[in-house]
Amino acid sequence: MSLALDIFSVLAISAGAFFFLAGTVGLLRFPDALTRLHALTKADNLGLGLVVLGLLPRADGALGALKLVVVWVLVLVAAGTVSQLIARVAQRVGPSP
Amino acid sequence: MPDPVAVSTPGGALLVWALILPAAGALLALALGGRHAERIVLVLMPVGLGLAVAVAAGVLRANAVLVYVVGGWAPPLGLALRADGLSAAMMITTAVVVCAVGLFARADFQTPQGSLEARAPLAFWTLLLGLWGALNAVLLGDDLFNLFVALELLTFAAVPLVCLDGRAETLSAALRYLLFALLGSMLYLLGTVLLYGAYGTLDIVLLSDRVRAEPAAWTAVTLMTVGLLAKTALFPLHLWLPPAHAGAPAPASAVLSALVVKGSFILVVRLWFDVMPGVPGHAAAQILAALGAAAIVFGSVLALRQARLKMLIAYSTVAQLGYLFLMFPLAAGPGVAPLGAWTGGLLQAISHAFAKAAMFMAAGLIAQALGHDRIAGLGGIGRVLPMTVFAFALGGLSLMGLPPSGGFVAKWLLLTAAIDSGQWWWALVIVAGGLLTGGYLFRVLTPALADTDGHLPAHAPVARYREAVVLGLALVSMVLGLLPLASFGLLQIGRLDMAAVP
Amino acid sequence: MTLAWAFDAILAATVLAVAAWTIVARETFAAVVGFVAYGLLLALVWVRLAAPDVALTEAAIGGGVTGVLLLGAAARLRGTAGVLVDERPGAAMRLVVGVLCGIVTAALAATVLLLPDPAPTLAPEAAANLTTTGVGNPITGVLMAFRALDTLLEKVVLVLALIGVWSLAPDRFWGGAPGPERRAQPDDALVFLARLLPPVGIVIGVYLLWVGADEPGGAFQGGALLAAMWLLAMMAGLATAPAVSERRLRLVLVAGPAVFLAIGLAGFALADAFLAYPEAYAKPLIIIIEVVKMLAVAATLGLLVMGPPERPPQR
Amino acid sequence: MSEVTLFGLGASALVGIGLYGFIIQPEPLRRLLAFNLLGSGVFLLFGVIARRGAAAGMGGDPIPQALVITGIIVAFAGSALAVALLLRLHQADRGGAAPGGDAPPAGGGDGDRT
Repeated sequence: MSLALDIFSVLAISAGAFFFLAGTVGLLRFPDALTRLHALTKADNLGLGLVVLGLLPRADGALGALKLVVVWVLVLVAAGTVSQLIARVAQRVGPSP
Repeated sequence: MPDPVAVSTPGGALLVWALILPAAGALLALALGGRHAERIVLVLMPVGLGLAVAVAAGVLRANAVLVYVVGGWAPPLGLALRADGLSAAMMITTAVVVCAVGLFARADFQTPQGSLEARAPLAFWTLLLGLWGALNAVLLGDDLFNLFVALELLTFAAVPLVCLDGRAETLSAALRYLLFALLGSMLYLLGTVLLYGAYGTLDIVLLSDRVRAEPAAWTAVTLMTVGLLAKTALFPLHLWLPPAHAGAPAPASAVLSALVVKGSFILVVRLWFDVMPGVPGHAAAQILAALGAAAIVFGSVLALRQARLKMLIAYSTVAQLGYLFLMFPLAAGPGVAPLGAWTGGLLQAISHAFAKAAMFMAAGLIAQALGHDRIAGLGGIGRVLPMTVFAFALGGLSLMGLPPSGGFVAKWLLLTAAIDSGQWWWALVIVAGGLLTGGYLFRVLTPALADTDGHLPAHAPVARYREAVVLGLALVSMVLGLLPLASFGLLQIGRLDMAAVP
Repeated sequence: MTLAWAFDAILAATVLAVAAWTIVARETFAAVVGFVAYGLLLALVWVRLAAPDVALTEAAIGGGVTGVLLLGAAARLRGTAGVLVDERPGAAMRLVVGVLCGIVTAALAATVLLLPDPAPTLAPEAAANLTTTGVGNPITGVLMAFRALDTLLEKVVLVLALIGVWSLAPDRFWGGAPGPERRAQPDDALVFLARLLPPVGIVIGVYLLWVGADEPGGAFQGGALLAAMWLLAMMAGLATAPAVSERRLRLVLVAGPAVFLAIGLAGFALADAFLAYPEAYAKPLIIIIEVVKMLAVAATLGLLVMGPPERPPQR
Repeated sequence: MSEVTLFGLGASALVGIGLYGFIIQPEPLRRLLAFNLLGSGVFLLFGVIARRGAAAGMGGDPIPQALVITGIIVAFAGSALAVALLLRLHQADRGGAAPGGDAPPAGGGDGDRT
């Protein structure tokens, strides 16, 4: 049973890492601010979600798992708000490189 | 051998009150605000002076240090407060100068009738109390990190005083002063962490037994000394002092020049003589004294070329600070001459505090009377404000080191110590410094006392009691010279590097 | 062991890289953004050094509140002519300074390597005396009992720094409130965040304070969190900045050090030494001090970030 | 070498970088940034020495760790005062808010009544 959990954790975390990588590549390659923002927020949030998913079985008890999920939700909320704020500023300032 | 466990001596509680009262006063002044701040300072001044005298009496009577273990936890775990002869003498100096500045500044920083509370008065009185508490904490602290917090308290009380009038020049002077002070205290902290890493304690008394001449100690003393020199504005690191001290309001620049720079100087003395006697070695002491000599020459020459009175006095501070550092090569090691050099150096610090405070406040009165402080326009002020100019001259005598002033005794002790120990070049520096000081003081006094055949410069009235306060301070600096030499034995009590002297 | 060592090596290299980048970056605003990232990485280093309390403080104050302070300054100064800017030093000067800093680094590194092997430590003494303070967390024990004078002086430092910041205001604004007039029209996304986050932040802050007695946490970390939440609410226009001359605000600011001082002076009578706690009541007294301290620290940190008063007092 | 020494060397490098940045940078805000780097380097040294002193069942010597917490807050107070001074200097320099405006005549503090 624990072997299956370990494999699951490894898979989830590596998938998360892949999405982080995708987000970073998006940040570097995309032309202007808005698309970069899009790539960054989406990919990183998903990446973090997968990493958290992978860590859940290894967390010490239900409380640890709950803390991990709360961390993920807070990051989601913060990332969403901040990206909207930056997007609004980017629109006002105009498509800077 | 087991570490000596510090235990509170009978008079110890006095140290706590000397530390806590000004700080509590500052908090109360902020909470009550308005006119109360000024009244709190008036109430605390005599109490603080009484405490300082009581501590000095306790040290003299016991002929040993007063110690207070805070919270009952003995060092190395807990903190102790320690008052030796040096800190007792400097506490009295601090109390007298702060009381004089407090009386002097009542006319400048009064809450105007109409408003409930004004910015400058509340800030001045609260910061003055904070500054007094910080100075007592620097003098009484016995733990290197506690001294770091006290130094920061001193910096945060002193910097806003520089730019109280909100002009662009004073704001940039205050910012430069703050950046220098922050860099200085961080270098000091860097040295502290190395000492803790190598010896496992930060208590001065315990460290003086454990520190040996090894790389960790040398690196630590170098970093801490450079940091403290930045805060004391010794020659290469003095750039921030003149604009800051000249731009500040008169009572603030008096406290800054007389006391605030002395706080970090006292820590250099503690570091070199108490924490690690003999570790920095003779060569390092020569370098420090060479910087002092350069400060004397460089500061005096620049003072000669200043157009404004307050800038001249500020550069004079840079020069006079140089004398303090001549003490390091002369006062190290056993023998009678070093004892004289130790007393001379500290007496120079004390008499300079009184003289410089009197001169800055005199300059403030002159600037208020004439509306400007250009030296060229000082013609005939001697007739308008006779007491003030006389006080300025007395302060100048003390800085020049002419008998019977306190400055003379200090420079005489340094001079004899230099000759007895064969380091004659420091004697030359002292004499040359005296001449240069004379130069820039007579540059001020000759126009001031010139006979302008009758017509006096247009001037605003100046309160008589303020002139009396300035004259009183200058006289105290003179009276120091008349005290019998034996009475300076207080300064020798509790020195950790002198096993012989208890 | 090598995996942990590799992780630490990468972490240290990243921290140094970000630090170097904030120095050499051309544009100030970018450098400050880099500094905020540096602050969070540093919190990770503190976790690796087995110092969770310090990691919390570094993240909350070193990375967070200092980051907000510097970001605010960088934003305001963006595009304005530099003031008090010394001339950019030439290559020779930079080389000399570089060599000087290299020597300092080498001396420090040598000293770190030559530190005595049975490292002198006060941990056993602290552990032995911890029981009498009634507090489980050794760092809270050191801050509140063994070196209580340091903590008391440090809170007076905070109050004096605030007086210094307030004293920079022009005279006609004295008595008014810090921070600019009511925001034009804060973004609804920010308002949403400012409605959602503070309750969570306050709960976590109070938890940090309460758990600080026995587990990593404490009043400073909780206070910093509360200050962050207060700043967020004010940025979103949900809360208004208090006037400088408001009596209640002054009492909250002074309450932190004042209560600490009062209990310390009571130590004279009850426990034969200043800042000593009577044996049985040590923990409750420390908790009282910490609660009042947290409120004072939250108010002081928030006001330090908002700066001197910028609005005339409302009569 | 153990990872603690690794962080010790990293902290020494941070101090060097911070000092270099403080002396070289012409702009005061960048100097303040370098000062914070220098400060974090010094505190990291405290942390390394605390970690080396781990004993009696504690992850590290609590004394230096407590000193770091006090140091971070004092460094923050310094940065806050410096930032307030810098912003006020910009205002005064631009002649925005009249410097000191109708300040009570603070004695003969400033020289020429220009």
